[in-house]
Amino acid sequence: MQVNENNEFRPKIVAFCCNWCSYAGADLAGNNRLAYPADIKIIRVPCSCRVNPMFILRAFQRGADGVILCGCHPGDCHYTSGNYYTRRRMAMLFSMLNYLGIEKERTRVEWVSAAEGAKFAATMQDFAEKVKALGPNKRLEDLRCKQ
Amino acid sequence: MQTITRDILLEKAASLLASGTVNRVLGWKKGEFIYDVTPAVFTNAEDMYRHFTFDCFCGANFSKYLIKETQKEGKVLVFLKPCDSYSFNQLLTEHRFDREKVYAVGIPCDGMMDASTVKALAPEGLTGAERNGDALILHTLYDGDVTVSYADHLPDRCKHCKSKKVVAYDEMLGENGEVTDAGRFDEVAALEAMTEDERFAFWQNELSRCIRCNACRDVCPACTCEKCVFDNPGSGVENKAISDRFEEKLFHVIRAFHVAGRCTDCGECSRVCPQNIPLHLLNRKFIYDIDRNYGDYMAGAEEGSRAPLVNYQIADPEAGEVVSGAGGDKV
Amino acid sequence: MEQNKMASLNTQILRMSGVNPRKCMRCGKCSGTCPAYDEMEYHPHQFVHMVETGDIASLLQSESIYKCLSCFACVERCPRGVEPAKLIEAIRSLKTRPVGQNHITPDEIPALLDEDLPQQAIVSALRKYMK
Amino acid sequence: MMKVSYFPGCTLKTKAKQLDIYARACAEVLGVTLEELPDWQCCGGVFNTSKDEIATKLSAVRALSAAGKAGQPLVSICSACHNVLKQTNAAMQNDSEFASHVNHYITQTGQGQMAPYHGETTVLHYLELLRDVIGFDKVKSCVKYPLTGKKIGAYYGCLLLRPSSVMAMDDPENPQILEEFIRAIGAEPVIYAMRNECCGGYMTLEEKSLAQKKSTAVLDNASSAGADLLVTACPLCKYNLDKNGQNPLPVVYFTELLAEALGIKEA
Amino acid sequence: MQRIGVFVCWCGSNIAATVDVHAVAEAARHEPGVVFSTDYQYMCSQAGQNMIIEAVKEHHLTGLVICSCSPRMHEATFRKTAANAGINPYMVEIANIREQCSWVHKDMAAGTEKAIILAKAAIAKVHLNTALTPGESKVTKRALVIGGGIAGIQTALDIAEAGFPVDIVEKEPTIGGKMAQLDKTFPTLDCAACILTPKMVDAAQNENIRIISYAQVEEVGGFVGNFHVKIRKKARFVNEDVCTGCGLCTEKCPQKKVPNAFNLNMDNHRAIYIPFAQAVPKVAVIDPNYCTMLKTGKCGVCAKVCTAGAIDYKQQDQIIEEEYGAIVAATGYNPISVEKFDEFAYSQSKDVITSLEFERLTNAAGPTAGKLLRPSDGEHPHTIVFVQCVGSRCAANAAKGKEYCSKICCMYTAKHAMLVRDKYPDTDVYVFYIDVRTPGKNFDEFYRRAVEEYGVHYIKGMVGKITPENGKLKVQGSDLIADKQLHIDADLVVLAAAIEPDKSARPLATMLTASMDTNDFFTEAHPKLRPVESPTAGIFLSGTCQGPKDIPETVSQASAAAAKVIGLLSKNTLKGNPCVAQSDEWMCNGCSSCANVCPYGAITYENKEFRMPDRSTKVRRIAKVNPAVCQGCGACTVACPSGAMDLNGFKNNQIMAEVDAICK
Repeated sequence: MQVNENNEFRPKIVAFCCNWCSYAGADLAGNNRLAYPADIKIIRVPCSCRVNPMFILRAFQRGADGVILCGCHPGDCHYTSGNYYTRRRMAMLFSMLNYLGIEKERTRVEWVSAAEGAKFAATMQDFAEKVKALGPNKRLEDLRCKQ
Repeated sequence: MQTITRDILLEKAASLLASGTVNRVLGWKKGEFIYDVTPAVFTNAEDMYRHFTFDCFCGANFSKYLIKETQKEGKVLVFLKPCDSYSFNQLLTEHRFDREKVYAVGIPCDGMMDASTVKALAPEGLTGAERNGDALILHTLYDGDVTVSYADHLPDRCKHCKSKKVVAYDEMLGENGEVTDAGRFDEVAALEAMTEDERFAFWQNELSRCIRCNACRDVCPACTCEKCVFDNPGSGVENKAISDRFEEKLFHVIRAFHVAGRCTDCGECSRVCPQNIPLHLLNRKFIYDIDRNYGDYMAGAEEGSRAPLVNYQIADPEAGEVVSGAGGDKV
Repeated sequence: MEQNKMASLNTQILRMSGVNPRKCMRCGKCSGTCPAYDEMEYHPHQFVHMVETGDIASLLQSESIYKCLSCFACVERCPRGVEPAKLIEAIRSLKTRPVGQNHITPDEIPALLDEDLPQQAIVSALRKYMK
Repeated sequence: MMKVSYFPGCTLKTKAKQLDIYARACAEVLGVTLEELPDWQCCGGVFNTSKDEIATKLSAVRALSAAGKAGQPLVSICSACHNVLKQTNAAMQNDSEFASHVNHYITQTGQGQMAPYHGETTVLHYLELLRDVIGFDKVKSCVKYPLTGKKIGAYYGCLLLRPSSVMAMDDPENPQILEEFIRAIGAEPVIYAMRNECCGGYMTLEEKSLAQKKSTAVLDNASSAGADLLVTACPLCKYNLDKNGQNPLPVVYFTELLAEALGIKEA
Repeated sequence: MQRIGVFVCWCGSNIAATVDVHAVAEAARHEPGVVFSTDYQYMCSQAGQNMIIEAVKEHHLTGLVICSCSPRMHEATFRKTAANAGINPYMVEIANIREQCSWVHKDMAAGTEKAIILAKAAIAKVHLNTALTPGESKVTKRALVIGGGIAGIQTALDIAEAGFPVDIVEKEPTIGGKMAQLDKTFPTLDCAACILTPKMVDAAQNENIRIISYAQVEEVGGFVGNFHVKIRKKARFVNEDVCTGCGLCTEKCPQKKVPNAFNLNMDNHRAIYIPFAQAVPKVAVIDPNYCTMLKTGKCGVCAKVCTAGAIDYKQQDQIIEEEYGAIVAATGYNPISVEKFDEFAYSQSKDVITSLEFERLTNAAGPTAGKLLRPSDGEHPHTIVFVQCVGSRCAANAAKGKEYCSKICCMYTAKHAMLVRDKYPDTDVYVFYIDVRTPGKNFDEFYRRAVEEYGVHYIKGMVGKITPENGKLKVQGSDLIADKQLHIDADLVVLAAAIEPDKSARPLATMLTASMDTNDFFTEAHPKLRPVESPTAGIFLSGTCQGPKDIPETVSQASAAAAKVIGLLSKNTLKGNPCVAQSDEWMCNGCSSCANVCPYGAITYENKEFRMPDRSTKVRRIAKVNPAVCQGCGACTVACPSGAMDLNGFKNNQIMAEVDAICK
């Protein structure tokens, strides 16, 4: 979480993007100058299935307010099946986090193809707004790491 | 139904030792107190006659011992209660031991008592306890014998027993039971029905008691890694003790995730937890979610089955569309 | 002033119809398929073009907006999903809604009736042409 | 006996009584009771596609909501009624702004407040009832007097099929439902290209010449393809083809033929 | 401790306009391990690269962070730069501050702040980078071409000419593809058969080429340089090696009512047939769905008349297994089914035909021996209407049709119209068009000739409805220039149907793990710079399976794909991607979770003896990754509960470091 000079809450959001579709979709959003909030920071992974739940929990622990994971659409995975595993893993993990009382809107999986620059930007815009509306993540934060 | 007694098991073990089928027996022996029966390895009948025990406190799962014993020479005899047999299969699926080195004897079970139950029933001066049919008789110093219903005081994992069927054995003693499903997701469903805030408060309360003793991990039949991620400096999550508020959640969530689809719901984690955290509710949540979204799956029910999290269907629901029972969300 | 008014009418038409005339690729299939083409001064593809360029005044003046049979053939067959009929409907609604702008009045109807005419015809005429 | 809610519409209660009476009787024979909605109001005849047009669609919403309350699908026969009901239902499902306006009306104003409605009711045309609920095989097995040898052209017109994204009854360019119906009653369908073209009915008041031209074109095309008879579901089409069409080809409601085939009506 | 250099690119004003590049360089300078930090106008330029090389030498850098455009753009460039500077190419990390920062954020302060964070994340990651060296694997010097149309034939011929053996797998009984069905070709009007059939014969006679006709690829395993492919060769019930192609059987067979697919079912052939006179291989084939002998066991006429004794009713499907170094997809196209567009009455009238059917109707070897006759009554048509763009250029969300332009229809329609007017000057020809698209050498000239010299009526507009009535086709359409609705009584209507990839392409793509777009065209590795390669290494694309194209373009692409294949096969070994999974054998417990999720079968297990700290030995089952097979997706790393499995280049601690840097 961060707060700017207007005392406005600006969420910290980590977006994991697979190299082949979603990262390329993010690049396309850039090519087309489709704006989305700067609160989104992208981490490139070869495939969405590279994203270990530990990374997501770590992000929350270190102060992220939302984590979104983007991959190729089901059926279009560069590695044929990676995103199918992602889908199950993240569905289970996010359900568990919600079971522990973490707001559902802080986590999301979205499929964005390399051609969907507009969808990427719109998704990020929407996610950032939803997370912002929730306010700072307190439930998963690691207070020790705060300055 | 034939009741399995210490004598029957002793006789079986002795004959297998005598015939050379096995050269060791994995069984139970008495501990300091009546209720802390622990697993033990016997190499001869004489030791067995002296120390081997079998009563209503033999709930411990042998899995970790089994892995260790099968790395030695010779063959080991193991007694498998229904829930143990699921772990047995799951370990086989994951190539954790050599089946050739085990002689498995299945034994029926209708629930094992655990320490915390009897301690709660007789907080002071407990000198002994025994089962007599449907009754649990507690011998105490001050109140004499206290008799309660056995079935009513079983720990949660036995009340909500998933199966009375031994699914793996070389030989079965007594009559095998059936797969049951005694409302074991009721507690999960009750939690799911709470609001996010209530759930958070519940888990905050439970998990903040965690002292990171690692007992849950060490007893867990699914936690059989050579080296746990939490002990591995390269994993990025290496951590020996609780250092902050979320740490314990991170540990338990990751542990539950690592065993998701592999957990046989044996309930050992909750049994051994010195802080009485209902850890099985995390594992059951995963089992429940998996059943509801990807079809019923019971780890260990079948040797060689593919765990749901290393499997997929093209028509799986999206992460946002899974049935997770989450109710009472903020609107 | 007049220009502003037309611009706001145009916005209103787009909102009412939900049509995006920019999707049109000028193939003319709507006009190729229109059963009322010959009765119209402006034709379906022209409606789309005129709304796109903001020439609403001419459309509002034209009798063409009452000639559309609402048969939806143009909507169905448009390769780009433009839905010209919905534009016409919006323009017609816009035209007939203000007081005194009814295209047909109830007292004109009896003269047009015959005994077999189904109610449906009258009801729909009232709905389509008057407020 | 299965029950469905039934919206007859104004014309079926007046000029097209035949359509109504035979539809009910035939449905009974086929095991479905058409339960007329108690307080239905005229659907308005046309669905105005303007999104801000609310009031004229309320009667349709009330009918849909009433059927939904009864837990039954809503069946209509008149093509125009069906089109209005189906399009209104789709708007209630997909256009949230429209739906919230409408719900504002129906839940707060007017006689008898209602629960909010979001398009939950299934809207079926009588033909869909025959095809998807009863099944044409069942219809066929109930036929007592098959119309063997009759060459019948199906006239769909526009309202039954379009817009296909909403009506979703059949392929809008190559529909089969009426042809299947014709086969089910033992007759031979005649396919002709103009079966899904407009008859010009809406112009019958204002521009008779156009109505004449369009309906004649339909009839000419059908008779050149060898049809002895046309069937339709729309009273306005029937009127227009009968009155304005310059071709003696007879036009009847499909329910009349169904009644004949089932032995309810004398041929 | 690494010695890290940070290089912030302005990309002209592309980055510098919304990101304060000096501030980024300055912020990076204070990060631990950073010993040099600078910014420059164009980091990717020669001067920029030299600056990096100089800095490496001067400051003894061990790791580089380039804050620039997307790594998808210049990661390879900067890795080469690193190599030139003498450090391992995998010691480079890119912070994407252009596509994912300066281009999407308008506010300078926010953009700069984010760029700094991205730079810090890259610095945190590069701290943990290790030098990686790609592994090597052998190359099998044989290519597989899937599809035997003009694309596949040309690719195979070029590869074979370079001296490499190549197999063509064709699903039909003969190679030739769509081009064999065409009559004349635009813009030169030479006959398709005259230019295609010599190539077919060349392919058949080339000793480096093996044609596996009437066959389909069933299974593909392996990886670039080492594919293992199973091919099912369907039983044709004729011994291919013995049949002389004399054709006697095809005349004597009593079953005459088999729709002739080669003529688009406009006439019939026998149950035993040779698709066309110039078929390669020229071998008969029995259609088991119609052959009386195969269905009832009674007949055997073909076997009786065959002097060569080639008929074999007991022939079974045959499985061919072969190793290949490279695979070329050349699966081609088909016209879409136009029945969904029945406003054009295709399913109602025989006289409404597709352009491909028109080709057969005007082909001398076609069902009418080249005479243009109406299918319904065999009469000569006097008025012909061509409708363009049937099913092409439809909205993405339309219920039917394709979003793309099918590219070839404008030209072949001009060709058809011209040929009709040339042969039958008494015929009126109308072409309804939306746009006439003629980019290509001599293409527009060709189209203008159709209009100016041959008097074809080009109408800007679209047909809305076709009504068959009294033997005529009443065409109703718009003429947008004249502002009129036209009504034409036509005798024949020809629909320029959109083209779509062959149905076999999708399952093939799955087998090849090659990606496809939403239209089922194969995706190229780069739309401009690598147009004939699939992103999956070792898979190449030839012809219309990649996108609509005409014959000259198809042939160019076919040769281009061949050149790429030749380049690959001429290597003895291949360097792999070093970013592959690796298992720590001390931590692995052999549970098989990783192997379960590996899409490439790259993980195997072995029992290994370990010396334990207490000097005892222990045999444990552990996972081994084949680096040549692993593609580096990382699925295994998450399936592994112990964290023994990790992915080079994207290690757990590297990603965790990025997470930490971002969330700080």
